[in-house]
Amino acid sequence: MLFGAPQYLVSGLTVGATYGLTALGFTMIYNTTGIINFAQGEFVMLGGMLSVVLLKAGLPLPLAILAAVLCSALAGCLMERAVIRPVGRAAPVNLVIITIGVSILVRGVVMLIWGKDTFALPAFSGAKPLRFLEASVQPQSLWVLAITLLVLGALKLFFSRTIHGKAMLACACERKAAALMGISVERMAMFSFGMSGFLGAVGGAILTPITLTSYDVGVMLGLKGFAACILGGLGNPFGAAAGGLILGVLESFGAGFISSAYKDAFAFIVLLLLLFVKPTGLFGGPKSDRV
Amino acid sequence: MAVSARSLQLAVFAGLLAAAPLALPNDYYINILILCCFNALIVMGLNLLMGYAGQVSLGHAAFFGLAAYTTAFVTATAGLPVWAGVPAGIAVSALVAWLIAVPTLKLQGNYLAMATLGFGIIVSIVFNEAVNITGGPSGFVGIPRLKLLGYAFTSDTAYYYLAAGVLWLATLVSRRIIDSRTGRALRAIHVSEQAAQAMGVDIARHKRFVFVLSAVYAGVAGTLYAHHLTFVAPSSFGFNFSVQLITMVVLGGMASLWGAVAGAFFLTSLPEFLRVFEEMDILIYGAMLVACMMFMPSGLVGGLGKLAAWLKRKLTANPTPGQKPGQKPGLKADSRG
Amino acid sequence: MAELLPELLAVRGVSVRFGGVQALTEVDLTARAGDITSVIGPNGAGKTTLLGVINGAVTPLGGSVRLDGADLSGRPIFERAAAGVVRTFQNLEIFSNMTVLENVMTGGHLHAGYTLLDSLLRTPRFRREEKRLAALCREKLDFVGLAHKAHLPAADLPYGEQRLLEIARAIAVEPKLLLLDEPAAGMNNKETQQLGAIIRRIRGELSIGVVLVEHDMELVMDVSDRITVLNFGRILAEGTPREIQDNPEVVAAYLGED
Amino acid sequence: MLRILGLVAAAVLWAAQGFAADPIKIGAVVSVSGPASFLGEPEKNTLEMVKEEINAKGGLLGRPVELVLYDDESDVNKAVLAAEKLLKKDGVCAVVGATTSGSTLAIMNKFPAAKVPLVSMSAAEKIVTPVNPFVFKVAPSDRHAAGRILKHVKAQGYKNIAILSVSDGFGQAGREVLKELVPAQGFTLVADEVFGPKDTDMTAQLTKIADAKPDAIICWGTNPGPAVVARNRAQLGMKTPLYMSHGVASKKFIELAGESAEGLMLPAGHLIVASQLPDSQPQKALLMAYTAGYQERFKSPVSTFGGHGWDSLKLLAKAIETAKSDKPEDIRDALEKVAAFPGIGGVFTFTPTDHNGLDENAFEMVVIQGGDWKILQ
Repeated sequence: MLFGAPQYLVSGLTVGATYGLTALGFTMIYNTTGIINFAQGEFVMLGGMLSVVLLKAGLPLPLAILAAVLCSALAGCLMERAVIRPVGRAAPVNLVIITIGVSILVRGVVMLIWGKDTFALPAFSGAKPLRFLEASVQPQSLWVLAITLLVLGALKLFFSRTIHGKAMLACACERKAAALMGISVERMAMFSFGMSGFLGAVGGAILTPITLTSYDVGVMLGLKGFAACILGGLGNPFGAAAGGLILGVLESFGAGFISSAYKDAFAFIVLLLLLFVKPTGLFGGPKSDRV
Repeated sequence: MAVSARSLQLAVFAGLLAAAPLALPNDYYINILILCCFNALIVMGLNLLMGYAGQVSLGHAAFFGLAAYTTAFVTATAGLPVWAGVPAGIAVSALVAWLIAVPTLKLQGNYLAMATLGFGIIVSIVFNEAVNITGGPSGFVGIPRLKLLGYAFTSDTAYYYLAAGVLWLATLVSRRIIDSRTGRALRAIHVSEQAAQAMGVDIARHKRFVFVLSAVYAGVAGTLYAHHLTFVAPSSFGFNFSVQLITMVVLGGMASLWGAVAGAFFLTSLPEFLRVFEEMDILIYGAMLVACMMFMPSGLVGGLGKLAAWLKRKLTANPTPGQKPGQKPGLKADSRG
Repeated sequence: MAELLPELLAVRGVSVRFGGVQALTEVDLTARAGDITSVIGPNGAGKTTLLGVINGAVTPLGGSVRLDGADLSGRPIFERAAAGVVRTFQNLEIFSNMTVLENVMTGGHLHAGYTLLDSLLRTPRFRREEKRLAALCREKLDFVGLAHKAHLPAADLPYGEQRLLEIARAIAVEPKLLLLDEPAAGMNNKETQQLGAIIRRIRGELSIGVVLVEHDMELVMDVSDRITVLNFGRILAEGTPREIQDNPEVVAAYLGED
Repeated sequence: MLRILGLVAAAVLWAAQGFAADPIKIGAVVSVSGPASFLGEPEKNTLEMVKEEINAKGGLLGRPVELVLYDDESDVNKAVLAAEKLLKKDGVCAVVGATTSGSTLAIMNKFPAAKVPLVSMSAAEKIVTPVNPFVFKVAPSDRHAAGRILKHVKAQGYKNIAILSVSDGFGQAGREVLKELVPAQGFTLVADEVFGPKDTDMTAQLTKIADAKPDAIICWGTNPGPAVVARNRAQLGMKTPLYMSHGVASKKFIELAGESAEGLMLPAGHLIVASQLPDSQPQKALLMAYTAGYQERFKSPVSTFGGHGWDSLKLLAKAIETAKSDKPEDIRDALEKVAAFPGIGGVFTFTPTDHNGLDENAFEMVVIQGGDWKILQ
């Protein structure tokens, strides 16, 4: 009856790490600016696509990924400076539409330059699967999980030890007070967009060897990333990562034990039921959000 | 005085709708007008929900689809007449909305967005997978054209006038609801649920009412759509369409009936105008979304209103020294969304 | 005090906890019809929480809330409004998307005697009732001195007038009991004096019982019939303004705070 | 030199004058953008290439061909609008399209009313069964592809079959045909799993399939899903033979699936194995020429889908020439009489009861070996 459970778990965690990394990007921006960035999935796409393109252009893989990630971080900063900062404190729903517009734009540019094809990236350390309990694990999955954990750990250090991190948390708590204390809220906003560009792109680059990439992978990832955020409780980075993993595992178990046709529906039904019972997500505080 | 101004607006709108086909260079564009009417209908309902009552829904395409598939099933599969299918479609859409309204509308802000989004996705998965009923991803073929009271709406022009008539009626209904105690209660909920309740407004009931009402609007549009196209496929009712609907609401102008109409007509016909740019059209579409929201935060209607006011000021008085030349009127506008 | 007026509001033994914080402990409060009853106390004493308990926004752990003898415990906010309890808000909760008059007409929500169908068909009843309601609400605006601003967007009013608008909106509900949460906050002296007069007229002309939570001691001492002092969620003292002013514990609590 | 230029100019002018007279307008509804663009783009490229080729040879009936092409953005609504526009605004004499089955099904009922022939480039059988007098299709049916696979499966002596299909129109059509043919031909269907078009991990489905212990797996989908399936199968170390559909018969699939594509089998049109065909094969010369022409011009590999564009426009051209008329109804009648016409997708023979004109011979079973296709004997 439980045949395949270890495999489902491994698959779910791998896919879930994708969602989790996207969700972390959402959280980053949401915490400093209160914006839900619907272009978050595009950062993930940029990470993957740029890595592919740079690799094809002749850069060695690690360098290609590094450059791709930096470019995406830059794209994040640019986005904040160009379209978010000028509108100031607009209504949240307007900002959401702006981010939707940006995501259409980014997708369009990538499509026009590099086409509509799907691309693959070589795995970091071979494709020979490892056996683990009853499951077969791709080495790349281990890379993904390890890097996700590394990123989480680094974020924790960043927020608790560095002045920038603390300043960002201050913006998250009370923007006005942060501004009064001499923190440049605008700089922090730009920084958060850069960071989430960075995080998204890291996710895109390390996942592409498993999942392949194309100009339009961002839509679905953005959607699932947002769901992961909500599942974990908006604003809580740990919740976002956990939400992603849970969502991935739910889908995988849904496909394995219920019906592969309804696996996404299954995951969303669980999410809805959870919200009905706990309206601010698994690890969300009692305080509802600012929107 | 306000009342008469509103009647005048409605009369002008009726006139515009009636005259629109005459201004078209050929028959093809009437189909776009019909689609504009359908979308305007959904967007108007969504605007009552979002713009007036302040409750976001990222799953409204589902109600549109539920009604379309229901009438398709009732008329094509079960073989019942169209006059049975249309109310059945609207009723299913309303019923589903009524069922999910209570648990869903307790949620706030982004959590509400997620719940409605999830609902929309679940429904679209069902459209895709319940192949025996819906025909699956390749669609539902063979839906009869609309025939009411013995009149078959075979020509597109006739169908347009039907759609436009329904849209006008929906506008009237919306107007009358907004200008009543119910409308005031909804607007109150948008700003402060605490205060609305303290005034004796049963917010759960009102939220459910407006949610069901918006589902009815979407349902009407869905049934008309199914009998116009005579074909429905799940891809028309997915997440993308829900997002487009929201975009129409916001771009047109939150809490404005004319905004809903303007947003729907503008965004539905925009791709037609962008075709000249060929592959670049998607870039221009995205850029326009961003630009509109940056420079007209209160939407097309608000933006035009501000522009008109600004022009009037320019024309009636000499430019005041304080006014910088070339300053965009919309830039300073704040949205009260 | 010649004779005791009938009891309008009776709060008995109410306790509230927020997470680990005990916000109210066994609090009693009595307000009599035709009285202005004030609740004072240092910041964080639980005054706003107490108002919340009365109007239903806060669910207490125990205790009861009665209005005119009818138990309100467990009933939702809007039903309590219908039963006659209405409040204003410390942080202004004006409906900023409406005109001044529409704000007040929302207060008259329960008194618009027509159905949804009436409004859809614009029946004579709808027209008659809307007209009546509008006239009534203008009276309320006139009562607080805002009649001339009826058609302005509510958000355009200055701060002090928004406070008055909240009061007009609340009395449009035609309550038996009006809970005012720091109505003078942000008002200058002159405005506060006008407010005092309005509060007295609410009691005098409209025969509405008032529970006033306020920091402005001058106003409180000026208008109140009875005063209850809260400190750390418990009742410290209760009595007439004179009694309270002379109470050494109260003085100590206030001095201790500032 | 100058004189030569002058001559050329005169010739161009003359040609332009002759052409300017009265072009033959052919419409096209193609998914150039959106999820189906991987089909639509080569179709559009090919249509334009064929049009120019025809015009370079003097057009049809001495008149130039004008191609009015609209992008339906892979959206049913847009396809309907585009078809309306072609019929009502542009007044075309025939239409090529649509790219996807969904769009074709949505627009095809407009054509008998307008009495204009439609040549679809999509696969669904519903397009031509029952026969709609004005609707033809050039893409081979899923039934033929599935039949070809099952023939091979039977020859290997396999009994238990698992199917894994993508949850879009293409996958659904294949799944329906397989669910009908698998039991009908005496096999046992032991698993029927589905994956989403954007899914990135199919190990759960494959694990479940492995549990059902099939002799062979048939995967029905278009890129990139099947490539992920192939990779996941290798990852899980599954040895069960995996058949793919003709939906992945492009080099892109081998590129995406990498080493895990080795040994996979699929039914493919003749195009991708043209060089391996015997010279006597009627399509061979044509296929080689198309491949060379397309690759030189668009710098990208040919695909079967582009071939649909070639077939539909060339078939229309042939019908117009035989009918000696560009009246839509004459074109329709002539189309129905086309026989033994070698195209990219196969050799077409239309009849009043067969508006697809292809059979199982449109496909070859191929196996992927050393990163390339090899015809299975």
